[in-house]
Amino acid sequence: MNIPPAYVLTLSGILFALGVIGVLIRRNAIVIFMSIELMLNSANLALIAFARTFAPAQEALRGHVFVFFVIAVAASEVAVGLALIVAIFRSKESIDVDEVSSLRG
Amino acid sequence: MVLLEVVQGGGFFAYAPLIIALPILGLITNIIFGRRLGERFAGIVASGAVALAFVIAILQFLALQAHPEGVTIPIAEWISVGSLSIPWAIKVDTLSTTMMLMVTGVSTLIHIYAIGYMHEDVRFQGDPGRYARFFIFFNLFVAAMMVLVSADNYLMMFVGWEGVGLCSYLLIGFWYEKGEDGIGNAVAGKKAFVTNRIGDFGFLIAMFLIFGAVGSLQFDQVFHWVHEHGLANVGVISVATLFLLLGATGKSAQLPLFVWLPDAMAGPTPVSALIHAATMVTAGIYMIARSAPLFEVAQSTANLVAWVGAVTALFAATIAVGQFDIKRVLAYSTISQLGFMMAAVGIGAYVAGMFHLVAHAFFKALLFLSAGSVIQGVEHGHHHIEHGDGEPFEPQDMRNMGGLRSRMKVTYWVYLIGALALAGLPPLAGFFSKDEILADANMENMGVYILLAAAAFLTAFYMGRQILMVFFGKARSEAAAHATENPPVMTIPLMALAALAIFGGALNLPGVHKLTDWLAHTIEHVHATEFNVLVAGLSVLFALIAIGFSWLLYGRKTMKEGDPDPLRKILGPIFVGMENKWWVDELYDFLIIRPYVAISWFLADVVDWRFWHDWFHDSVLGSAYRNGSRWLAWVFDLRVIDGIGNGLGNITSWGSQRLRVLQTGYVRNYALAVLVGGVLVLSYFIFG
Amino acid sequence: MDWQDFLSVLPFIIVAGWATILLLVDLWIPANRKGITAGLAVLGLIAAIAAVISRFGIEREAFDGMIIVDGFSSFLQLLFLGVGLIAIAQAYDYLRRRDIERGEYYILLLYSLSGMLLMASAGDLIVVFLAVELLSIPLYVLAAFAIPQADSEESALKYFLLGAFASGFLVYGIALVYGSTGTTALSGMVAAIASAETTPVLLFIGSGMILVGLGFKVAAVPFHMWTPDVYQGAPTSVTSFMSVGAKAGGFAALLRIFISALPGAAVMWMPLTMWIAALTMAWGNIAAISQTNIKRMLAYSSIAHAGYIFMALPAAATPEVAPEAVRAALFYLVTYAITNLGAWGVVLAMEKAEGSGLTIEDYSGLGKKRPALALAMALFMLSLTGVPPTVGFMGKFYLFRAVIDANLIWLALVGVVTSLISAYYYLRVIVVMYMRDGEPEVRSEALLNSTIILTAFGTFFFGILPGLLIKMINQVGLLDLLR
Amino acid sequence: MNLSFSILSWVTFTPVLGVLVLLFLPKDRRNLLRWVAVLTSMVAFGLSLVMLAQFDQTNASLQMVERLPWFQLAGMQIEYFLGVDGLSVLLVLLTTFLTPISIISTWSAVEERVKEFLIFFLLLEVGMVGVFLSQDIFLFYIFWEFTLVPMYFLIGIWGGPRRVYAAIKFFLYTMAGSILMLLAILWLGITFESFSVPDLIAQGGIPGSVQTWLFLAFAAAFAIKVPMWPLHSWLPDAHVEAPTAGSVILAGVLLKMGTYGFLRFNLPLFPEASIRFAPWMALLAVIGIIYGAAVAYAQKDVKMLVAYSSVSHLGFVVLGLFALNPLGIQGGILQMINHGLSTGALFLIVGMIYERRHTREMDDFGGLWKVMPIYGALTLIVTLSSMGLPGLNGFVGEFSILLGAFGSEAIGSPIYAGIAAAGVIMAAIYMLYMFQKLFLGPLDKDENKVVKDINLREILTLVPLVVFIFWIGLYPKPFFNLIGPSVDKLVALLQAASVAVH
Amino acid sequence: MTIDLVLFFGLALISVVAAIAMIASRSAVYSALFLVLNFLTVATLYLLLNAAFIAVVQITVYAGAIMVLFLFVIMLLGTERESIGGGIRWQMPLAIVLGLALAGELAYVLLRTDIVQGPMADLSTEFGSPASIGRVLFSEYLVPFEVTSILLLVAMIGAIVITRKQRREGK
Repeated sequence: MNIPPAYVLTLSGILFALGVIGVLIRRNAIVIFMSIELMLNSANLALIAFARTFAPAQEALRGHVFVFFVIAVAASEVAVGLALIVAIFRSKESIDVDEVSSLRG
Repeated sequence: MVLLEVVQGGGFFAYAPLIIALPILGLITNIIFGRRLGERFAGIVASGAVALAFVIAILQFLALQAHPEGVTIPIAEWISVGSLSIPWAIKVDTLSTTMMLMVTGVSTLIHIYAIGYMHEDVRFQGDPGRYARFFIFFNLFVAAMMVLVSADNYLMMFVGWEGVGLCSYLLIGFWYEKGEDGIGNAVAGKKAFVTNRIGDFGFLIAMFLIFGAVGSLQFDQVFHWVHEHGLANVGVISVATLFLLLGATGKSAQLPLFVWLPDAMAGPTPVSALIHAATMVTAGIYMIARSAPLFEVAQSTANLVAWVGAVTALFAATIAVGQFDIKRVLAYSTISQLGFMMAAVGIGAYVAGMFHLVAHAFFKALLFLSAGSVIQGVEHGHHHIEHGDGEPFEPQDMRNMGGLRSRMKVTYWVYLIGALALAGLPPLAGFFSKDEILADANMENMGVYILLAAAAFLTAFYMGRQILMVFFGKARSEAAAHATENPPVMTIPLMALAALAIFGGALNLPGVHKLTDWLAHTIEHVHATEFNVLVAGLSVLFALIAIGFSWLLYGRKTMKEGDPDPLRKILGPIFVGMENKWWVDELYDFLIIRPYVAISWFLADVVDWRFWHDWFHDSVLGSAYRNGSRWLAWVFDLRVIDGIGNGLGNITSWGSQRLRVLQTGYVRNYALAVLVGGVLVLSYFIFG
Repeated sequence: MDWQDFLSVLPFIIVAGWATILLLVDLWIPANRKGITAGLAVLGLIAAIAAVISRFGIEREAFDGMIIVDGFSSFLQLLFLGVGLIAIAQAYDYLRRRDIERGEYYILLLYSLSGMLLMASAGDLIVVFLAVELLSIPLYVLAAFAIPQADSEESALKYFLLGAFASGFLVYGIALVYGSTGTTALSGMVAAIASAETTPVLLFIGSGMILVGLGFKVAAVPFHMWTPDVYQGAPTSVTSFMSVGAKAGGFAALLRIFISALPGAAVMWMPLTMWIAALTMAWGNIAAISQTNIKRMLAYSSIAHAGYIFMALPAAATPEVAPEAVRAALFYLVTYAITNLGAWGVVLAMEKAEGSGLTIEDYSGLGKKRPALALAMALFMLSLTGVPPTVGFMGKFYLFRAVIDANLIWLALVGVVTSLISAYYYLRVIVVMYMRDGEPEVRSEALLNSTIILTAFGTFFFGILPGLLIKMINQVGLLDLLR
Repeated sequence: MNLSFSILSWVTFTPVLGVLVLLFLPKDRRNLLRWVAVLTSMVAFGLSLVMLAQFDQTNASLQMVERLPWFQLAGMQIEYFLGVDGLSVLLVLLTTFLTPISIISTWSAVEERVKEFLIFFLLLEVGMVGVFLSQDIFLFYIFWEFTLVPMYFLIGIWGGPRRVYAAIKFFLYTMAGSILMLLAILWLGITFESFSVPDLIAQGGIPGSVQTWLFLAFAAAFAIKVPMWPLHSWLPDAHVEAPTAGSVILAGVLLKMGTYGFLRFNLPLFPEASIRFAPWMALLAVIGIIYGAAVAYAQKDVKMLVAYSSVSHLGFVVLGLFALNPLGIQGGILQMINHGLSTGALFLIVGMIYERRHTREMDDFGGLWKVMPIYGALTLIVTLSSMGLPGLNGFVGEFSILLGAFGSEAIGSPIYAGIAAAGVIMAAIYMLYMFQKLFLGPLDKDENKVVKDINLREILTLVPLVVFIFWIGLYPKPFFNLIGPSVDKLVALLQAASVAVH
Repeated sequence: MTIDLVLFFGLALISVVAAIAMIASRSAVYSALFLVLNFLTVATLYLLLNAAFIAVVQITVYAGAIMVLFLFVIMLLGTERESIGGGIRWQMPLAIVLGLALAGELAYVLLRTDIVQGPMADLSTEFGSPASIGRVLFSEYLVPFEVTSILLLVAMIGAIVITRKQRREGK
């Protein structure tokens, strides 16, 4: 593919912002979490795009490797996060984050 | 022969410090043993200490015969800071020795008198335990007075100056639980002290000015400087002397600061006699006489001094005419006589002033002590009849007296001598001293002379009135009818003082001028005043006419119990004014009720000292001060200043509450905050 | 890659490896004797400390620049390991009391510590990112350790969601920095920036987003809002550990990245960090005033202290001041760690089994009941306020010195004014302890007490003789990248 | 170790030894605790007398110097640097003198938590002596701030009903000032790479505009501590709520730390700024004098009255210091001592009556002299001393100050001194008012009729103060001799700067 | 060139729409599915950007494993519908405005960056292949790689700790 990487980057920026918006406007903890995944994903896209511009220099592979690590981190976050959500659901019977707001002030 | 050698060699000078030390020793002895060893002991120790001081004074006198130029006896260095160097040192010269002799002499007599008087007084007042304390204060006073007169510099003089003020305060409030509302005496004492402090403020400023100009406060150095540079520095000297005058008006109860003295009569009678008639109040005169070189240069101030004295003399005399309290009459008389002295030193007649000062000490002390004798006689009478216990009785009110001539013979005679001396009848002391002032005034300043002559006329009148009301006619109360004469311990000092009042004029008899020559060793430019037959004759004539008037009003037809004062009919509203001390108290009330008016009036008239002074104390120190400080304390300080401090605290905790509201507990809000931060950070990087 | 490289990460290997071993060992330890696990964990930490000390003074890069070993990292690692020791001691009794004692607690704590250790010697943004996650994920779990208690759940969920959210920013920031400089290695970035082969705007907003991500970790305003809720809800022993460890970890990364890798962009981030520092100090201190729960109060206090440490960043933007600014920050981190751990220790002692005893009012009468404990708490409060002769004062002094040296007098002014404000709420604790009557129930447990004594002693000792600590900080040749 | 070598350290830290002993004593043996504390403070006093004996009063510079490197911070050497000179020697003595007296005064007043009270008190002494002896600004600051802590506890635990408010206010106000000073100290340290006061003075050369800021920053701390109008509002609260001994030390010593600070730091370090600010400082001082006196008069509570009188009195001290001539400064230093003695005594006096009647409202008293003659007489002397009666200590100081201020070139106008002198009148008004309200008038309240006169212990606390009241009043030469050379040195420095300014 | 552009815009459109749909969908299941769609399009983009290995990982791990886990949990917990916004009134508008601002800023910067402007050089297919990635992963990136393994272990332990507690509580 041969397009200006700026386009790809812009796409990643938009996706990132959408992820952020998702975190902010959803009350379902799982959806919020998915929005965070979207943010990470958009970062990955940016990394790949950058890596593409630096290619074929060896440094370009850093982008790829990093994406790999980000995915791994995302996976571990998901493991912990979903466990947490499940645990909370068990006691609260809800995964609405707005209902988890007794600590405040 | 040995004695003569010692005198010639000035060896007695070395004893001068004792004149201060002895009274202090006396008071320390009394502090430690006074209460335990009883009244007799306390009285004798105190009197003995003062008597010994008198002996020392005589020794100084003798020593000065051989060395009339005097000496300065250093005791110790006192304050020595930077360019300021002030020693404790005693200056023995003719002027200070005159005062030492007078003060210790009169004090000795009054101390002895007080042994008897206070014995009775502490029983009348119901607290015998306070006997020793009286003598402690009395000794302290003598010591302070000695410091004042023997000082060789202004600052040490100031020590005595405030020291006597303190004693005055303590002794006025000696019966601190008595008086109006139980606190009257204490308030009177405070009033005296505070008023005096206003004068002292003047003294302080004067010292600052003198030090600023001369670089020293030693009399010798200051006067030396005045000789050398005085004419070039008339401005500074004038201002300094003006402030000194303020000091003198405070201590010597002159306009505008005289108001404390009448109230000071709250003290026991020996106090009135010693402090508020004979000695302390003359300190202002002494100070001006001491500062003669300065006033010589500052003629305008000297002029002002003369006028202040003259006006005070007349003003106080008018009030004295309208008083019924036996001591109050004498108090206003004292103010008036001090005015004479002040006028004298103002016109440069220092010797005349000092002469009158000494003579006045004799007869006014005599009058006060006699008045005390009268009061105590009447009190005796009052106690004798017993039944009057419940009803209030004023033993000092002349309207309750009358006919005491027969019951208190000694007192009558000595009182008569004192009164005639005060009235200025020859050949008593008062005649010579007052006449010298009048003669000088006649020469120097006609206006002053006229005022003084009028005052002299009134003096003779109110003394005649007093004698007639107290001793003649019929007793106007049961107490007076049963009055008894006092024991010899009181009457003997009276007789001694009477003798002094009779022969005191010999000090500076016209033509002989002993005192003039004596003081000339210290005060420069003194001149022997020629005896002015016209002036003397006139004053005697006036005095006689005044006494005649008084006889017409009070003697010919004696007052009965409950009779109004005959003068009231004649003078009408003027008498009311005199009686009410020209409405000082009424003005005070007026100002309490309408403080706002008082404050604005104060602001409007602040420049006009002369109009203002009359109720200066009542407005500035009274209502305005009280209200003002209250406002500062409760409104300004607590609300405004504290408010700023607390206000910051409030703002912070208010902010804290607001921030708390932001902490909603919603996780999405927190994320939003992160986003806000993120957007701001990015905006900064992109657009910043 | 040689054996020296492995030595360079030896502390990390020891801690992480030991945690993994313990995971297996723990299976054989009966449920009521988890103290053994704690003890074993301590052994691991001690071994790691020995490892750090043994290579103290060595400066090198390992694994192609992924790992940097220098004074900075060694010093911080020592700090982390010390914090870990105290955290284990504090947890031991607390977990039993709250009936949540599990061997995994110590294991997770070790893992989190390993993340911190890694963070201290990270030489590449990739490592930074992984270290952040490695130190955070165990903390999420630890915060949830008291599940099904509602507070713990809520704390964990908030911490986790927001932490992940912030990670998103961090990753994106790293991506942009990578795009700008073409590398993620810190040394490479310096070179790239120096050779002007960068896209400044990308670099700036990239570093800005990294700032957001790490700012979240250290609880800087406005990324701090999770702190009070999470600190309050998490088990107190976790809070104690995370308030010190996570924050220090975040600062390790911040200092490393901004001061040693991005000094070229200092002009840009200097004003920004300055404002963040000022805002953080102000917000933390002001908001703390109205708190009634001591955990929340200390949470805001920790925000405020993040603000103080943050001042080192703008100060370090001035090149001559940078070394001292970093040292000051390190010193302050130690100060903060000692004092804060002590304060949390007292909170732990005061907390009752059911989790109450946490309002400030509950401290009424402590001065009478347990004078020594109250004295220690008073000392900690004074140290947090910055009153001599406590170590807190020395820390502030050192920091303000750097700030003034960088001519940021107004920032120093904000610092002192806010510490004045902080006096108000710290003093309130003292007031309550000494000047109100009450009958507080207090735990007295040997390990916990010893941590309190130790920290109190440290607070006082380093307040009187800070020279030892300063000497140590001066000795660690700082940040080889700076040279 | 040679005792004379480290005499200053001994003076400073002897109380710590007492604290250590106290720590190991049981807390219910109150009298034992008290004795230990009193003896410790007596020993400290004794050691300070040893210091006095070794003091060479002809020497203007620092003496008995102890100077050890403490630690180094970013190139700034911080030293443990103690030294004494004429500016501080009397204040050290005042501190060690007042401490045992204060402790004795608490014998029956403090019954609760005696052990802690005494510990805090001794720690306070350490701080105060340290403040007066430190010659390293950093060390000074440590001691300066440290004094806050024990005082805070003394007010907050053993104080009156609003003690907490007062304690916090005290802490915050003083800290507010001192943190600004901290910044200035840092600036000095960074710029000159030294914290040693003598070195900084010798180095000089701070540019004028910078001096202005530094002066203000230091002045903020000191002016609050003094306290100068309008920063005084913490003082009445602190005084009223503090326990008697606390008030004594607060008025007697702590406030002096402010004026001492001006003397030790502002004047020599920022001479040009001092000269520039002198008229303004004098103005504030004069306002303080008048204001304090006016406000004092309107008080109903004796302690409030005495507290406000401190505002007035310390106004005199500041006025004297900023006269910037030997007269004013020496007078100012002496007046610090005087105020310590007389106001300290006044607070003791108030404490004694409070212990008997548990009220300080002046309206509740009256005529006490009758039942308490010894107490009355001693009070009278102290009252008179406080209002500056010549022959007693207050006058000597006030006179020197006023005379110095009157002719001061730096202040520039005699008006200030003139107005300040009017404050002398006002002092008479409120002090006599107080005396009258307490001791004069009829003894008309039944509670007052059964009040007992002060006992031997109480007399013993007052008599030493009275002795000094007379001594300084009648023969202050020895005291001035101690101060003189150091002040002359300071003035010489200021004069050099004055040449530079003009 | 133009085909590339068309292809790109097509994919971009799909991914953006999928993202929007994900955050806008009321049902968590739909959200998850839209996210999978998004991941798939992004994976396609990876392929087009010469990141074959990553593309595969994206599909298997992300779109496959992780999203399945999500779906699994959603199913487990039940798919109750949720209204968007709610709770706090100003949250949603503010979030959208700020989110768009963020998007705008990112776009503004990324579109303007000159280094990555213009078309890219052609690459050998070797670049980004599993082999090349694997080589660096086990040499240069050994430490991060091992850390990742620890991370996953920790996550596992964490998940167990969090949920096992539940079981003990249940018994």
